[in-house]
Amino acid sequence: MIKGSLTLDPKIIRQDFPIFQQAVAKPLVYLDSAATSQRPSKVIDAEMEYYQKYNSNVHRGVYRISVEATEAYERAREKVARFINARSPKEIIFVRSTTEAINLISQTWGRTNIQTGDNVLLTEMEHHSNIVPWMMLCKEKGASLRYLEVDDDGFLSLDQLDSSLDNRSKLLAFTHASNVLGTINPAKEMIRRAHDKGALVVLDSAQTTPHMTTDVRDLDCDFMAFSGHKMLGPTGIGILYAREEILDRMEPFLYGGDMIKEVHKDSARWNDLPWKFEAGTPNIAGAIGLGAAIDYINGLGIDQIRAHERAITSRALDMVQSIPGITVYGPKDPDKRAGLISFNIKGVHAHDTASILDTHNVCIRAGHHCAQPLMEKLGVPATTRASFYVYNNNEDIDMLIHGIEAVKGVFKL
Amino acid sequence: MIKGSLTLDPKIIRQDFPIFQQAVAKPLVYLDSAATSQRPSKVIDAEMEYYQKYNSNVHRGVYRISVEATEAYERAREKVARFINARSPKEIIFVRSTTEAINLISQTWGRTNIQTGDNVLLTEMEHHSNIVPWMMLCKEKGASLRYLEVDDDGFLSLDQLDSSLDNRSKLLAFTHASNVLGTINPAKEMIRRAHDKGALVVLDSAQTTPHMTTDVRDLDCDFMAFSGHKMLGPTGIGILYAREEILDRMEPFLYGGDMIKEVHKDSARWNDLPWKFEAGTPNIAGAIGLGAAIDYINGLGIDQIRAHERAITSRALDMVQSIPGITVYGPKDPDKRAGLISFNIKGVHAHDTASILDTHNVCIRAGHHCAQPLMEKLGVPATTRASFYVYNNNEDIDMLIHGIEAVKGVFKL
Amino acid sequence: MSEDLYKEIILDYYKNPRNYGTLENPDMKAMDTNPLCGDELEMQIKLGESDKIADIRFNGKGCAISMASASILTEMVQGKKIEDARQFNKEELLGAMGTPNLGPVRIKCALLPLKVLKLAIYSHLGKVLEGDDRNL
Amino acid sequence: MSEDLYKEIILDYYKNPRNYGTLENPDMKAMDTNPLCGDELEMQIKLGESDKIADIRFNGKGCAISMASASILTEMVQGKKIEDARQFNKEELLGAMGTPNLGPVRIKCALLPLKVLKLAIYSHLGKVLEGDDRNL
Ligand SMILES: Cc1ncc(COP(=O)(O)O)c(C=O)c1O
Ligand SMILES: Cc1ncc(COP(=O)(O)O)c(C=O)c1O
Repeated sequence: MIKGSLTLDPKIIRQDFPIFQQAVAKPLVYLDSAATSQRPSKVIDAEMEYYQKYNSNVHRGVYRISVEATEAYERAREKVARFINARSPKEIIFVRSTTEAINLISQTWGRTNIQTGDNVLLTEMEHHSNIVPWMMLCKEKGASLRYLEVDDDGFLSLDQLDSSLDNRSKLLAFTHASNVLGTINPAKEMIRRAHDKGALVVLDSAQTTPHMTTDVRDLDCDFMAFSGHKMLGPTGIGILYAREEILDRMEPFLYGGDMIKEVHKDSARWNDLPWKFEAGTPNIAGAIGLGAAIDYINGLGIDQIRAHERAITSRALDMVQSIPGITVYGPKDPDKRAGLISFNIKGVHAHDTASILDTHNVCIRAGHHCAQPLMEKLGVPATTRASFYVYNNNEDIDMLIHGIEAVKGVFKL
Repeated sequence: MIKGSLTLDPKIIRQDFPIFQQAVAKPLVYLDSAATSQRPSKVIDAEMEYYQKYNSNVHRGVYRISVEATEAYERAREKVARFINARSPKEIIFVRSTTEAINLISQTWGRTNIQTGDNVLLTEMEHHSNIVPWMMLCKEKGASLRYLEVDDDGFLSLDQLDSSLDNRSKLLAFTHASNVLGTINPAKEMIRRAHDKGALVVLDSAQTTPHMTTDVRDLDCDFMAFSGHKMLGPTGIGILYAREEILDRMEPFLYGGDMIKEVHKDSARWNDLPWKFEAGTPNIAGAIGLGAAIDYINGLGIDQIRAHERAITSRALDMVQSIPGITVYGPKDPDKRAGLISFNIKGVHAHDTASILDTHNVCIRAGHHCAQPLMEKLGVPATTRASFYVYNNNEDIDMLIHGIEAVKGVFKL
Repeated sequence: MSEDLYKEIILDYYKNPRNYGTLENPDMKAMDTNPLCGDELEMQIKLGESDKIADIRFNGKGCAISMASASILTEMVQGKKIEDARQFNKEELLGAMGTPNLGPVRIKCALLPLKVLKLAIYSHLGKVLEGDDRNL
Repeated sequence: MSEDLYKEIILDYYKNPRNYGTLENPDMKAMDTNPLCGDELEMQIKLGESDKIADIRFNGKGCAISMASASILTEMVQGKKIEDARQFNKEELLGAMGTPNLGPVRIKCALLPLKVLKLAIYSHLGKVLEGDDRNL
């Protein structure tokens, strides 16, 4: 591939995203897809179609539009199952977000399976969503929390993984890709090693499922969590994947309508999978929208998306690093990183960088990115982060570079 | 008011709801708003506008569209607070649904405050969402569950309330209106009596907040739960209200991003209210849509909505009851019931009734309505239920009656 | 779904159920609920020579679809070897009822009797539902 | 928000913070974090005669807005009675910074120093934040 040429044509892709079609003085340079992505018309239309044509509750309705809603909702589940190569749609639980999915695991499987003296292994690059639930579980149970270190290049050590796991290690929970460093972790290999030591594995794929092939059977993870809103889908919908035999043995998380088979005054019997874990009216429109997002991604091709982002990231890395006074965090090799770059300008706080970039219509995130332990490790209070998706193009990177120069100008650097 | 004349004009109101504007052979007779309501264009448009114009994550973004999203999200919270007359938006927690709200209470406040030997008082007319969480909590804690009985007319007895509460009664949890019988419970009086005995109160207002004035300060409830999707809002968004001093003392429910102030490797500090209870990316579009639903309801006037539904219900009650072979459940006085009617046709199972009504495009619910203990009390496996909202009109009732006659025809009754 | 879901055959079986009732000392039995409506259905079976279904009864409460389905199913498997009954598939049942297009909700009513029959047989064989039967 | 958020005054205070540092044996102090970015800020105060603020210092890490705000705030309350400092309102501070329209996110950076100051004073008085101060 010629340097600078892109696999997908963002000019065409951007036409699918209404936000880029707004008439505004300056074009929107959206570089914050790791926080939340934009949504294509197909996703918005799928939600609208539900609201306008067959709006009704699912599962219990006998009438036509309710049957349609039920079918659309369950079809979305099947799309998710196929997208991550699950064995069955029963392994797909609709939740609100990655965060809810991980809390569900810790509060059900965790409460039952983690005992005093056990340990849970995390890494220093986890998002708060994959730290605090385990911290609180370990506190409640008298178990201990261990962290795999991140080295200076932003990588985890497999040797340290082996030496950290012992016969009281019940769980390894880690992110497939760091939302700060971009590091793509060797998930399959890490999972294999954890299984060798008898630990189960929670994979936080919030930053990878939207951007590259995720195959739960090949990865062999026991649990996986990701969010619809980071993969072109609506807000308020996320996925917990778990192996069926684990879900079968797990206690429910929330109790109420739809998750039961029978309720009497002093006893209840749970519904079959996956509904046992979906109490109350779910986010029906959200699930249907997520199904449409997956169709859209499949239409482009997830490998094409990864190749596109790799090209953008590679170019951005080169250009950002060549600016004097800039520190870039994480791996230097674009093959080893997801489509995002965290950096700091010497003498300028991340927030100020983001504020000034905003005056150039460049949307970039500043802060701790919900990864404060990693910030402590890096020795900075915050970083600025640019993150990419299918709709980003070379001009976006040019605007970023231009904006960084403007920041240096304001601060007279 | 002249019998049969309506306070609001459904012909005009229906124009606001796209689903009634679809070109279909037979008009949609939607009589299942107690399960989920239809959504007006204003709500759908508010969600679309977010997705199309300022789609981004909330709270942590420095750039313009993220600031807009944050403001819109927090403005929605203020609208909810004003709508139920909360003291402050801090008392409004966005959750997925009534079900999640009640589970949140039971798993945080409940786990801390219910001890062995305590009791929790429910009523026989509760929805599974307001039974099973308490059943499981009581089982976990060695506490007992008590049920206030429903009498033959569908009412609770205040005397029995007094005699059921003792000094180990920590909580009364009940529904403001039954989703099966329609009974509107005297919530303010019940709350006063529970408080007199030292119990806190959870009010399930899923069936009332959409339809009549709800004033948490006047009611003086400690907790309240309701769902956006039953009040013209999107799916996937619901509300937990609780008094600020209670929320202040409560442990968080889910852990992760946004609900923290600080995270270190082995400790964390929680964020201020209300965010302490909102871990992870929330349903941003859903909250904004709910805000628009409240605007729409305020535009019509909640008292007008109640009057309209009362008129429809009164007419429907008269007409349904006059059909031979029909049993109607719940209070006979339309002033004492919400806008819904449950009934059975002698010799016909509720499901069959609903299926045949469906062939006439009449959408009606059949089943246990997630209230199996009440079904046991009524001695029926299921009922059919017609429920009403602002967009229903007299013709809808006529179609219902016509459909019931058709059912009797099919079954040769 | 249309009104002719309620064909004569369904209505006839609903009003005059065959094999409704209970057996004394059945060799197999099982019960399950339709979570949609709370309907309960039980099946009881007595085995005869060479593992054939000698007698079969169902009881419970339900809609016309599930009651007719239970009646029809019991008639169809009566006299069958239990292995053949275990392999009985839903298409056959729906065909016999004359209702191939029930839709995803009402089909659960029609298939509940088949699920309960299979539960009885599998548990008699000391097994749990497998293959397509897991999705009934 | 526009680039001239970063007026000379902000940049000057950011690059040359006044009253940055710590005090020995302060009479009051408090610390808080901005959850948006994790920035921490501490304020320390020494009281002089008739309950006036004799000396005030802040420390921590933060953006230009919060650092400038802290500097400006300490200058403004120096010499004030603690009751007057308790009543000091955000409009005054934002006015002095010349940045009335910060937007809801960046305003938290500007107001963090004021919140920390109030936390110090209220806890010195044995109270918790009340009224508008609870929403800082
Ligand atoms: C009285 C009552 N409580 C709770 C619920 C549960 O609401 P949701 O499914 O939105 O959680 C319902 C709705 O079915 C209801 O009618
Ligand atoms: C690696 C990682 N895990 C978890 C999350 C949390 O996702 P959500 O806010 O959708 O729950 C994020 C998103 O910020 C993330 O980047």
